[in-house]
Amino acid sequence: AVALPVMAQSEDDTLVVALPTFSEQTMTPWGGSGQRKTYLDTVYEYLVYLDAEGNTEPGLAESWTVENDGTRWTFTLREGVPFSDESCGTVTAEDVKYSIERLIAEDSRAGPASTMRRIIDTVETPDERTVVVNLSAPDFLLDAGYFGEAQQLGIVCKSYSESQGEAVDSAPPVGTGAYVLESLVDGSEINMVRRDGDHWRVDPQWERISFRAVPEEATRVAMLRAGEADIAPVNFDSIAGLEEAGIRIVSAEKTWSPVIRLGGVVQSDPERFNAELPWADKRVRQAMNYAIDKQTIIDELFAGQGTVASGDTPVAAWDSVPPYPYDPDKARDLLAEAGYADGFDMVLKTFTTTPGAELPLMAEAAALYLAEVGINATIEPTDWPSVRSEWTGGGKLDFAMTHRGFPFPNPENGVEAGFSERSLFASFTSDELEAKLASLAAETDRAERREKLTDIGQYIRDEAGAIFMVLANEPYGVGADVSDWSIDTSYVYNFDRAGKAQ
Amino acid sequence: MTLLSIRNLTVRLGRDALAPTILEEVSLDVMPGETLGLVGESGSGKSTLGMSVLRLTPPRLAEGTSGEILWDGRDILTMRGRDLRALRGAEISMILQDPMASLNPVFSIGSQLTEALRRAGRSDLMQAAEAALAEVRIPSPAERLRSYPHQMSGGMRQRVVSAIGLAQEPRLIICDEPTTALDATIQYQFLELLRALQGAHGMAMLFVTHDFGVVARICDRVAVMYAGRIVETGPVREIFSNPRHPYTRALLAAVPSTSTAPDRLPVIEGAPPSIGNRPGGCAFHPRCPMAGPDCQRQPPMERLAPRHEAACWRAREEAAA
Amino acid sequence: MTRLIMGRLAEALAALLLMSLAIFLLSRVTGDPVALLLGDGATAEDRDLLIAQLRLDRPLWEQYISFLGNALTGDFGQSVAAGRRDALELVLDRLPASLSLAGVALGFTLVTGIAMGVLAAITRGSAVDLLVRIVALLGQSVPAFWLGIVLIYIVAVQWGWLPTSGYGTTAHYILPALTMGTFTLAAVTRLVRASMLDALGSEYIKLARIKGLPEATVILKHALSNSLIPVVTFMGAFFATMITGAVVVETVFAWPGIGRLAYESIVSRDFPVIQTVVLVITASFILANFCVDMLYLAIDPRMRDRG
Amino acid sequence: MQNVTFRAALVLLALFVLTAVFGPYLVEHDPLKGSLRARLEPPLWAGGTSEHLLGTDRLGRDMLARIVSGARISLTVCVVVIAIAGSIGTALGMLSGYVGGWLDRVLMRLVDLALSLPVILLALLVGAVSGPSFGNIVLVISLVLWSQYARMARGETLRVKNEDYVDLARTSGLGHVRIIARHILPNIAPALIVVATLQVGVVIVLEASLSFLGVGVPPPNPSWGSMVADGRSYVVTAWWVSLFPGIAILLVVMAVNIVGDALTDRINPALRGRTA
Amino acid sequence: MNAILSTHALGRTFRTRGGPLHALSDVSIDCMPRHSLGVVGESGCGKTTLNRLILMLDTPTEGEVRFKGKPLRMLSVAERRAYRRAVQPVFQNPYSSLNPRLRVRRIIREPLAANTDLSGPQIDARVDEVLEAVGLTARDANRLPAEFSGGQRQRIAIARALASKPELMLLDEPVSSQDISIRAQILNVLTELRDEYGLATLFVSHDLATVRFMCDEVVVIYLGRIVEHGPANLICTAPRHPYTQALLAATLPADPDAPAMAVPPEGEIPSPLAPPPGCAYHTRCPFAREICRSVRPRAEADEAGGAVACHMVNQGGW
Ligand SMILES: Nc1ncnc2c1ncn2[C@@H]1O[C@H](COP(=O)(O)OP(=O)(O)OP(=O)(O)O)[C@@H](O)[C@H]1O
Ligand SMILES: Nc1ncnc2c1ncn2[C@@H]1O[C@H](COP(=O)(O)OP(=O)(O)OP(=O)(O)O)[C@@H](O)[C@H]1O
Ligand SMILES: [Mg+2]
Ligand SMILES: [Mg+2]
Repeated sequence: AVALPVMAQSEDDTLVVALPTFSEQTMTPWGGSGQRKTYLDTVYEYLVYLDAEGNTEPGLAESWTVENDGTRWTFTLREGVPFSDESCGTVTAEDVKYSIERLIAEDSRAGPASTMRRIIDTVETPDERTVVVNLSAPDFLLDAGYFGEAQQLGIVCKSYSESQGEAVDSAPPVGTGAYVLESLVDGSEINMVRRDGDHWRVDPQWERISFRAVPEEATRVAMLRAGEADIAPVNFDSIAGLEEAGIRIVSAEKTWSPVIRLGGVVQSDPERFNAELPWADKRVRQAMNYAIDKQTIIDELFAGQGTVASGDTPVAAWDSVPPYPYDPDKARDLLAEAGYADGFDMVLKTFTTTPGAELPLMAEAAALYLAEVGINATIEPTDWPSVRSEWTGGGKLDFAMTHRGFPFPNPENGVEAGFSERSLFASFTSDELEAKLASLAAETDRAERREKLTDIGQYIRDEAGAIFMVLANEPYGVGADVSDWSIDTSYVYNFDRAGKAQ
Repeated sequence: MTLLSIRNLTVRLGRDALAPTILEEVSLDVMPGETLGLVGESGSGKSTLGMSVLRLTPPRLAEGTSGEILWDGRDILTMRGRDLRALRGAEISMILQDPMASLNPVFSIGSQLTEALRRAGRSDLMQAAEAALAEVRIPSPAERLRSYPHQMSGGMRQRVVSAIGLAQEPRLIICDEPTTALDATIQYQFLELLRALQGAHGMAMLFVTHDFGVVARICDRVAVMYAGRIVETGPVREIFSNPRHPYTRALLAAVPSTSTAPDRLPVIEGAPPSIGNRPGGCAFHPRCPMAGPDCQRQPPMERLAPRHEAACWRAREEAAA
Repeated sequence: MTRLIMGRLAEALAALLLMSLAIFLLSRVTGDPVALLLGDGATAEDRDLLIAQLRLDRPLWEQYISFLGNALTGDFGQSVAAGRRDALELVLDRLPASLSLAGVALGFTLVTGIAMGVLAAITRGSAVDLLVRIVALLGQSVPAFWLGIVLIYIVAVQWGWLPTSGYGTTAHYILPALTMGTFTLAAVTRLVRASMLDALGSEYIKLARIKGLPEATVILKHALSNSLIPVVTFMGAFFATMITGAVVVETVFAWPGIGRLAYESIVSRDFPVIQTVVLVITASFILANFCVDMLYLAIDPRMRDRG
Repeated sequence: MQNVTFRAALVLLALFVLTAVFGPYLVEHDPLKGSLRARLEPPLWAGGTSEHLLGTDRLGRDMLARIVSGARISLTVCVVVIAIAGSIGTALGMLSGYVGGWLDRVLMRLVDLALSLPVILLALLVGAVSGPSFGNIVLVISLVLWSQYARMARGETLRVKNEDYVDLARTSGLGHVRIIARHILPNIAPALIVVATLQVGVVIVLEASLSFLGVGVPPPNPSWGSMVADGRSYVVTAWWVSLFPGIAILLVVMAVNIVGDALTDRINPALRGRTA
Repeated sequence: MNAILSTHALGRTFRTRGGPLHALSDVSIDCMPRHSLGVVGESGCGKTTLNRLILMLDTPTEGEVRFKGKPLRMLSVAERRAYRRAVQPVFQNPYSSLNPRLRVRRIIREPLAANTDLSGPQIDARVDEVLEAVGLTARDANRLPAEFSGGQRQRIAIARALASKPELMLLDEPVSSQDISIRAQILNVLTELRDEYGLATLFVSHDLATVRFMCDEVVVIYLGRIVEHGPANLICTAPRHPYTQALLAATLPADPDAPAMAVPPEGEIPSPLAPPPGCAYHTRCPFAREICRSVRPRAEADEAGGAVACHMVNQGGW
């Protein structure tokens, strides 16, 4: 805990961002999930940035190269980027090495920690400005992926972090970003203030950014309407009303993928394959995909902000895979073929996450459509930890769940997480798919890899590895005081680049 | 010269003219310095009469009250806030039946007593309070001022209540069965105390009771009530030696005594009527051994002797019999 | 007096122990935080590693005993979710916000409830009485979250009089306290009205009137002082309702209190924090009840002479 | 005045019960079926169609049908909770008051503890254990409410126990069970009925709060509480989604309270205000 | 002739917050067949406690109660049933002694069903019989207590006691809550029934006059102890214990010309928690001497068949 907030002090200069949660409310990149990037990104910076099209741009790393079939990366650091704490000086290779090693340490709570731990072999610092990362498996996308702006490898000051010891997670963060922590109220407010002097990367227009934790969406919407918040994530159903009230909606495009995952179909693992389930039959899975009018769901529940999905995570390589059309008759035929002409009963578990408040609603909507073809889905609301531990606990699952598909920094890792037998989170595999994945992992040619990835996407789609629903946007309400602000891709919030209306 | 004069006091359960009556056409005079006993069985309206004089009846009964209650020629029933407050405590005071309930449990005796004394314009409140307690013969009064009601016995509390009642030296004190809750020996002491205090202050007393022994002990005059009406009034000796209303007579006979032990007590058959289904005419006639057809009509109050009145068609016959 | 306090203390300990056991067991069977902390794409090895780190691999009773032992030394463990922060510190950081809100809400409820109760009692049977009771009932029939949101929209958004949410200035207290207090308002009003009616019909009020005291003194001093005794009896329960309502109200108004912390820690299965929060809440109830007892002694002389 | 309100309240309650029992047969729409194309349609007088008199909810389900079938669910929750909490609380309270001594002290401490349970947290935990289900809600709410019956039953038992007819029954050699069944229970029942009446509102509102936190009556079954909770995001844009079930709750709670108060006045004025 | 019921040095001490409370000490009385014994004393002197001990609603801390010579705690199950039939109480408050939820028939049946082997129709017949005996009608059996006045309720209570054909009726202030006119009716009913059924009665009251009317013999209790005991007419005309005298003086006759009694009562009744040593009455007794403050007087029987526990009387002191 730092000092109390300086309330209402020149609100005009403060960009107020109302967030559903501060997640763990810790201040180190490794201290928790990527959801904290909302506020941490104003403090920490990354080696590599992305432009609006998703192309890489130099960040704290001025340049970088990849060698050895994608297993050896060399980063050359920008010179003279100062940390916010004077004692830390400027960013050195040691700081970067420390940041990487800390992020993949065993006690790291960062989302990608385990995957990164598996692929990163050693980190070397031949000189002050050079960092060499040796991988144990090829990764051609490390720059845009795990080391990039959309992920959690924020660069910290080694000496400062070490001096703080265990307390570093809650100590004021020291990074190279344009803002520093000014004050915070536990669980309620995190206030950042602009650093003195010019910043090498951005030119922040707001003197302060105040993050407020506001779990209730209706309250966030009220804050936007009352002008108390400048930016806040909102539900799709609030969009129309907000726009009417003159609030702009800015969306992160196709950043998440609401989906219905089917349990018990990790076919290559006898422990996790439940052959008794109706949907152990591919035709049933396909029927379920045909049965749901996803476009209507998008139009009505997602305010049109999304497209029908053909996969269960947002992967660019799968854009070419055609989604299932809405065809209830075909669904009935397939069900009949599979011996379920009279349908069957199933349990559909659902929960809300932040963001992802629409999942239960989507589940109910899906159930309405499934009922039309005779499938009687009982909705069981629960919470994320419960389903998640049930899902990862292994065993023959016999239910389906709504899920929020995340964009992975490296789509290949994403595919592995969802569809490889090795992953605890796997929802579907088959021996054929395992073989395809193995061939992908062994492939060292960039173009070939992309080809194989697309092929995997097509395979999962044809096998109906899940009930693919939506590739959805993530809408934010933006008040009139903010001139230009955009989210390029998921997890890149750009609050330090928010413009200020005159 | 009467102190208090009640004229045709009728109290109904509410404004409605058809509502049941608790008191009907009650007329009563209290002379300065005298003790008037008001006897009657439970529910006959004694308390309602006492409360009406101080305008302490609950709103529903207050709405249904008519008649006059004259005090110094002014009608108490038409008095408003300030006048009423000036009347209460200072002119007319009252001692209630239940010594356990009539003191506020959360304030000390001293504070409850001084409240009354302050109104009497006393400045030396503590000394005055002490003196007031001493007057009602409470031992070590100074310490007692700090006590709370629950720390005292029933008899002591009743004495505190009388000290409060007397604090402003009223000219009339109404006692509503102040001894019913007390033990025999304590009741005896309290009655003696009241008599002494009355003598010392020269005030009049309206003493409500259902105990003829008490009446005999302390009253100068008696009014007997039955079913909301006064059926007989007279000097205490007259009433005891020569009761004229059959009800009075029956009541007196029904009281057991320590001096004789008859095999059977003379009884009045039946029970007093509950309010709301009182018989028409003389309310006592269904239980009366002497009732005749004329008893269907309400008998007027009739003077039988200079200060003796009764409301009975047979009152004179009876005297002859 | 000392006996009373010792007795209370023993009861408090027993209650805390019981509560800790209940919460411990209940929280352990709800799944563990591991699944939540594991990154996507984690493997079985990653999971085992984490379980060992969090010492969730040891038998339940052993976990409980060590929790108890540590708790005795003031160590309630570290938050699993919030970056190894000291659980007790985390909870205590949030406690003042909750207590002050509950305090303000309680104050609001008591003041309004007592005023309304007295008003209803002295105008018994009238339209005012009916109105007061209906207004009080309204509060009891509206779910707090809904009332909160509606209040935010009307008072903060439409009229712009108060901030929608958040914590900091006096103005921030008004809407949440109103929302929180409205539910118990009916109970207080009802209670005060009833006990006021009892008091007004009592003999000591008659005596007060017989003394010729002004009506205001009769009502505000003699009747009210007695009517407050039952209110004091129920105050502990009111406080409990408030703190319980905190989960909802704090969520709606983005109030950084323990109610929300508790909710969040349950959602993230942050065992040490859940345990600490519940114990702290229970302890504060016990403390509140103790204060109520003391208040009782102060207000009702009859109690002072017992035991 | 009092009488008019009392009668109105009774009529309202009767309507509530009738709706709960027969309502679902009277409305034409299925409360569980909707059409996404017809979602959030306003009520008839606010620009909607006669198809959906009170409009539709966020999945295009008919509000009227949902409110009507919600009556049944809310009533069932109330009845079951009150039956469970009532019988447990009454049994323990009677035992406590009748036996007295240390058992009384222990049980009453337990009641105090139950009163200071952070109910909602417990509900969340229980909800997290096994997911929100009808059973869980009933369990959790009962867990909170039994203590009120226990308190009332104990107090009343103490009162009745001191009545002479109980002593008389003992002098006749009646066993404890018979005394409790014949002399105590019938005489404490009115007070408990009053508590039960007044708790109807508490149960409905509590269930709503649990729905808000995601552990209420599970969808798609409508309870009034969960409908209000669902509608909270539409307070401005589609007010009817939460307002109508809210009004339904309001009317019922108001009615039961008025009836409860009147019952108290009739049965035992000394209990006035000491309940719920 | 043997006593139906007798108490032997009966005592009951309550443990209270304020310390031991001696509600009743060393009380020995005999209830002989067809005989009526009165117990008088002021509030809190232990009258009800005595009643409850006899009714087995409470257990004595000293001494014992005997039924036809046999201590109550030694009674067999059958004897206990017989005892419960033989000894029947009527309590003071007719409102509290009838269960408001039961019809009169059920109320009266209760002791019969529990303690006799009568069949259903026999019981019903008995109910009608006793109702008529107390001046009610068989029709009243199907009504609820709320439909009756206080006096009628007390009659129902008496009918209930009468139903099992008792030998002894325990009457705990059965008329003190009644109005004068009703009081006389009940007293008459009781005396009539007593004579008709040959009942023994133990009549507890705070009013000497009522006791005089009802009883042959009177026991006077002060602070839990018997102070005087003797024939009713003697106690009420020539009391010897100063307390009895004070009590008599305080029992005001309905006669304005009656002379004031010689020994008016003084002082407060001491708390039973801290009873005065020696003779408990010495704090209020105008004749108290040194010995009264330290030595507790023993009751000594006299020629009139009574006994007085007073040093002064027994030593012919005054
Ligand atoms: N506020 C009231 N509402 C209805 N009835 C009332 C009210 N006050 C008194 N009564 C009725 O009026 C009658 C007379 O009552 P009151 O108290 O004056 O009698 P009482 O002679 O004092 O009786 P007691 O000797 O029992 O004190 C009773 O039947 C009583 O029930
Ligand atoms: N259960 C009990 N616990 C403690 N003290 C008791 C208990 N029952 C009676 N007492 C005390 O014992 C004493 C005798 O009480 P008891 O009821 O026998 O008196 P009583 O003569 O019947 O009085 P009353 O005329 O008021 O009915 C009183 O001081 C009373 O307070
Ligand atoms: Mg009276
Ligand atoms: Mg008694």
